[in-house]
Amino acid sequence: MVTKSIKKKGIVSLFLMVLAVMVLGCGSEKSGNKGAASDGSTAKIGVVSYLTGAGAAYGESIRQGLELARDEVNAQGKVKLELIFEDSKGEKNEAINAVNKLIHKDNVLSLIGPTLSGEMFAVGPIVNQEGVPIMGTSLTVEGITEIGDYVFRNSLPDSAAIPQSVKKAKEKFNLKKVAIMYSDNNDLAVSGFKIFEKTLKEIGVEVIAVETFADKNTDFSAQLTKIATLNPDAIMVAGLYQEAALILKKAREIGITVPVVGNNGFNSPQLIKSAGNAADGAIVASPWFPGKDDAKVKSFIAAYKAKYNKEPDQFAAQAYDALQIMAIAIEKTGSVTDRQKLRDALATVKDYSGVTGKFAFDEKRNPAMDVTVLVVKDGQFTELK
Amino acid sequence: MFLQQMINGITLGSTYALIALGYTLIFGVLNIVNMAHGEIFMFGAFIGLILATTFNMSIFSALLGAMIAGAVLGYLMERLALRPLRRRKVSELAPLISTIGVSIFLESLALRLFGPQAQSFPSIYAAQLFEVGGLKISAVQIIILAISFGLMVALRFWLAKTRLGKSIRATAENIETANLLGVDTQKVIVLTVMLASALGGGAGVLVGLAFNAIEPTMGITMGFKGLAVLILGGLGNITGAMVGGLLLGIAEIFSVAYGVSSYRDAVAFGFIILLLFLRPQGIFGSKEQQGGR
Amino acid sequence: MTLLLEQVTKQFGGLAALTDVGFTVNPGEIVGVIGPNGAGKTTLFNLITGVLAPSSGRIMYQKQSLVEFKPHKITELGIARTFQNIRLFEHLTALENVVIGAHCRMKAGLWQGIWRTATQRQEEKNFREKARELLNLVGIGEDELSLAGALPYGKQRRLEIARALASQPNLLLLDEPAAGMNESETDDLQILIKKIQELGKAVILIEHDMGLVMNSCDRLVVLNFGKKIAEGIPKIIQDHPAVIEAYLGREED
Amino acid sequence: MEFLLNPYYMQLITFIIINAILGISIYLTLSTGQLSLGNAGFMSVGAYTSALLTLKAGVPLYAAVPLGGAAACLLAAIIGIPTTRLRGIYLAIATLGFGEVVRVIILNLKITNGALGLSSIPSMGVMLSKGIAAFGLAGGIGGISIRQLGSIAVILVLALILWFLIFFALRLSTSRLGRAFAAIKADEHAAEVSGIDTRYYKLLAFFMGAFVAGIAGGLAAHITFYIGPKDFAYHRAVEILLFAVLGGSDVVWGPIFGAVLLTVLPEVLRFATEYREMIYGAILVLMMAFRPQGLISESTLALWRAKLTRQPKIADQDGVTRRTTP
Repeated sequence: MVTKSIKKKGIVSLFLMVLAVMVLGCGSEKSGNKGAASDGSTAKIGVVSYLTGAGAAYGESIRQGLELARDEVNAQGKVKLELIFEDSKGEKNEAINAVNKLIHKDNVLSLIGPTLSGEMFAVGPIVNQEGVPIMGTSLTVEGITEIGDYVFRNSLPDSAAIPQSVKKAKEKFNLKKVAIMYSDNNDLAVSGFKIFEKTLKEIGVEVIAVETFADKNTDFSAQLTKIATLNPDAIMVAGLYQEAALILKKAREIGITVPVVGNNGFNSPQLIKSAGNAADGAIVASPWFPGKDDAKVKSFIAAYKAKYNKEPDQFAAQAYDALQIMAIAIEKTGSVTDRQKLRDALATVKDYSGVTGKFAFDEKRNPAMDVTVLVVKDGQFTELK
Repeated sequence: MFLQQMINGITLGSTYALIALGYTLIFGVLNIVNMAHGEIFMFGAFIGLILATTFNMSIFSALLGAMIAGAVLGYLMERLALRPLRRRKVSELAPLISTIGVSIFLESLALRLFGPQAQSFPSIYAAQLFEVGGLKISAVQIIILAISFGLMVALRFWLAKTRLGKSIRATAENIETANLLGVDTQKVIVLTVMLASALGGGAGVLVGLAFNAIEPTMGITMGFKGLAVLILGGLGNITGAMVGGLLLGIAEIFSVAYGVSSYRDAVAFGFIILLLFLRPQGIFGSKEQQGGR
Repeated sequence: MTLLLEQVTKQFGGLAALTDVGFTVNPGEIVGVIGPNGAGKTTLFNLITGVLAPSSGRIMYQKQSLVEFKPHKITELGIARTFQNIRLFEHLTALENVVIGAHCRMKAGLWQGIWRTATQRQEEKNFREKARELLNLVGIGEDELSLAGALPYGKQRRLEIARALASQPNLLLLDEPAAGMNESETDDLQILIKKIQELGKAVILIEHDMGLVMNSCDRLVVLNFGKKIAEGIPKIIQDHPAVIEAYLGREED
Repeated sequence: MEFLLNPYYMQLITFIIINAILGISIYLTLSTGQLSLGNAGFMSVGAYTSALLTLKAGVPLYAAVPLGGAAACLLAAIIGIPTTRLRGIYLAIATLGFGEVVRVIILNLKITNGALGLSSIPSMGVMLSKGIAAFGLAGGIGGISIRQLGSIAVILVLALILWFLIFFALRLSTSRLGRAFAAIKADEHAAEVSGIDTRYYKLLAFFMGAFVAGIAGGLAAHITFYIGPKDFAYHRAVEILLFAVLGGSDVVWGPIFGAVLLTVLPEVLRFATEYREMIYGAILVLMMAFRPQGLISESTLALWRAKLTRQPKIADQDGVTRRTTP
């Protein structure tokens, strides 16, 4: 009898759960994976981004880059875009919920995001299964596009950027022995570290010390004091700009003057802003170069500054380009609902010239683009020649 | 290198101690671990930053401003999140949860107000470097060390000698008895929380100066360390907070200098787990606190 | 012999709470332990029940040393107690409190509890029945479904005794059971203690109510400043000079 | 009905169930009054063990998940024997610290792939839909695609596990062991003197909590394709605790309700993205101020029971019913 009542309670509780979800689902459109809703000529694009929480700085840049691009595309009038933003808080479960909502409730045509690689590894397989094109704008680690045919990225993978900067630095500064520092709780930094290590081995530079730190650390005195006693020719740092800036500051403070080669995380005006003079000598390879003598770049920077009253960073620039690329592909298909066609059109995007330079997808849906090795000089990113 | 690393350790440790002081003061009187202390610390840092940059105040006025802001936040927290709980008999869990709520609230409020970007004090305040025999010590390091030790001594003196200090100690001993002895415990509690929060706000400015990064999530990172120190030094023990803080700072630095840096963040809690097995009352805790109640 | 204490000493830090205390309790006997506040009576209970370990001396229960046993094991061996400040499980019902008291006499394990095997059901039924009997014995049978915390004070005292009896002890330690009771309640308590004795159980009674002590106890042990100053039948103790001094040496209570 | 087949809701339901299982795990440890913040750590051990067993050793999913639970249990033995001596805040901080240590170890081990985490974890949905396809239903039935059938199967499997755990918890709470747990929670010392081996039962509750958390971790790993150390950090530990706090920890329905609410709430509050966290924090403070025992307690249940059955509050025929004053 009791067993029965328990059973009943179990069923009742399950029912309640379902009910709760039903209440939520009020007003949801017809479901289906048959394709996006065809409500006229506007292409709905879902954006999953890290909008609140510790990494909201990145999500904010991405959002602003995307909004700027949307406004420009809509002003041109060839295609109409609608962006639907969802916050992932940098958590994978939230990201999964967000893409599911965007695909199945908002019926978006395609997706942009998410911000972190870990999130993409979680949502990529789901989105790919649903046949929705998704483009990462900030993902640099290995293995992203291997998730599936619908997964794209326009951010340059570390494996393409880091070797260039390391090689250039070796050639320029005659590096023999270097120290590496990386954030060991950040996937991007760990991936960057591995590429640093591999590249250095390939070109015959000795690694005399490997030190780690963690995201949000503020004290790097121990690692740098240790490194200083070893007198390396350069320090390689894989991390995000916030920690990178503090490392540069501390390094210069305790008298380390050697060049510091960074991963993608270095590629931000915030690095210079926070580190000040200490940023001089920081080296990074990037397709995005704000000092580039290019009309597109200049007008992008001007428009961005006018709208948001700050300098754009690579996240904004890459997000901007991502939506432009998406718009081109949508225009090519002539449909705002056909995901399959959009995927195929995206895969064939070539010769797009954006603010991050000339752009095309390679056969693995990674970007094929030129890289400039930059060095900070007198508080400015300049080309390292 | 050893001496330089020792200095690094002491600098780091004194910031931990500074944060732990606030935790321990509140715990001593209220038996509450204030999970929002880190966020009050973070708010203090931002307020100090704004006063110093936007309003061009001197760093000392900014410090004072941050402490006042901390005290105000402390008052609000006590009024809204702690007092309603004290009126009824609740489990010791409740204030913990309530302050976690406050911490989440303050962190997201800070994200809205100040933005997610890390900011830093203008470089005029930044480290002026002293070199003694190859060892480098920055002015900020010395200031932090001096202030945290000064605060510790002042606090101890104040608690021991002044009327209010004595009431705080009486309340910490036993709220009911203190009440019977005519101590206005309500007032004492409010003052303690405000004092601890003012200390937290001030610590925010100092740590912001020392490490150059002020951002909304700094509270949780530093708060964790403060929490570790709280346990390490013995709950509610001021000397314990100081020594525990220094010990943790030095241990962390040395784990990097002579060990594996990637295990640095495990040091604090590894230490604690070990300590709890050997001496559950903390290094300086009294026997009665053993294992909790 | 049910219980034997020999030269039991307990020190806290440098202070001796008990010094060289020794006495015995025979089967079915009611022994009163009296003495001024702070004489070490509750410490004595804590030592017997294993809550504290003696600094030196022997505590034997049925020829077995209790020193290395934990409290729950000592309860299982057959010693149960009540507390000076009532410690019931306030959010549980009176009946549940008593069934919990029988914990160490019940056998059902995790899986039997989950699958409600026949033996488990039978056991539950038996022990609930026994618990009801005990509630009736202490006179609060009608309150079995009330929350322990909601019962009036006197009933809480009785419930605590019922809970202790549920562990089927040979020796029951009662720590000031009459504290806070009015006269008629104390009289009822006296009858209850006699009933417990009739069940063949020995009792050690710590009590300040001299009427209750004199009427119930077969023998008295008097403690003062942690030392045994007298032992004997109530009549003799009443006139014992050391006892009178110990009691007159402090303010009237 | 159609919208229920919407993968968004189906996914949400799977998250709800997994969180409900986590709610039960914290309920089990809390039922002896132990506040453990280590359940996120145990969850991570379960998740990594199960994921690695399937990825590297080819162990089938249905065996890997319980093994994940067992691994969590093993670790609970190592950590639990000393920590269960601790009480209150000390235990909370020690277990919180344990979670941090586990996270750092996962970051440093090669096999766990550090911060990069484990991806392409075999999916339960895929496994189940393969199973269904083997029954000749590869084309789906009645307009329901094979993938949706797979998701439905996942939900059913999870619901079955949840149902069993609820059954377990309910039966436990009216058994001899459950009473011992309740006694320890109410007054540990009195419980010990009443003949209850408090350390043993606290350890047992700690184990059970760890096992269930490990199972939840394993299930979560096979539902989300990817796990990383970040998934099991401090915020997760707090979130699990909140299930019990919000829902209440007197009865097993409390943490389950808390889990459902806290999984659904962020989705409902999506429109208020930027204020979501603030609302979250405020809710916690308000809860503690106005209803510290959680939304669901014995008395709420009794009230509902009475309303639903229109019967006076009486004891179960063969189970002692507990009631609490409001």
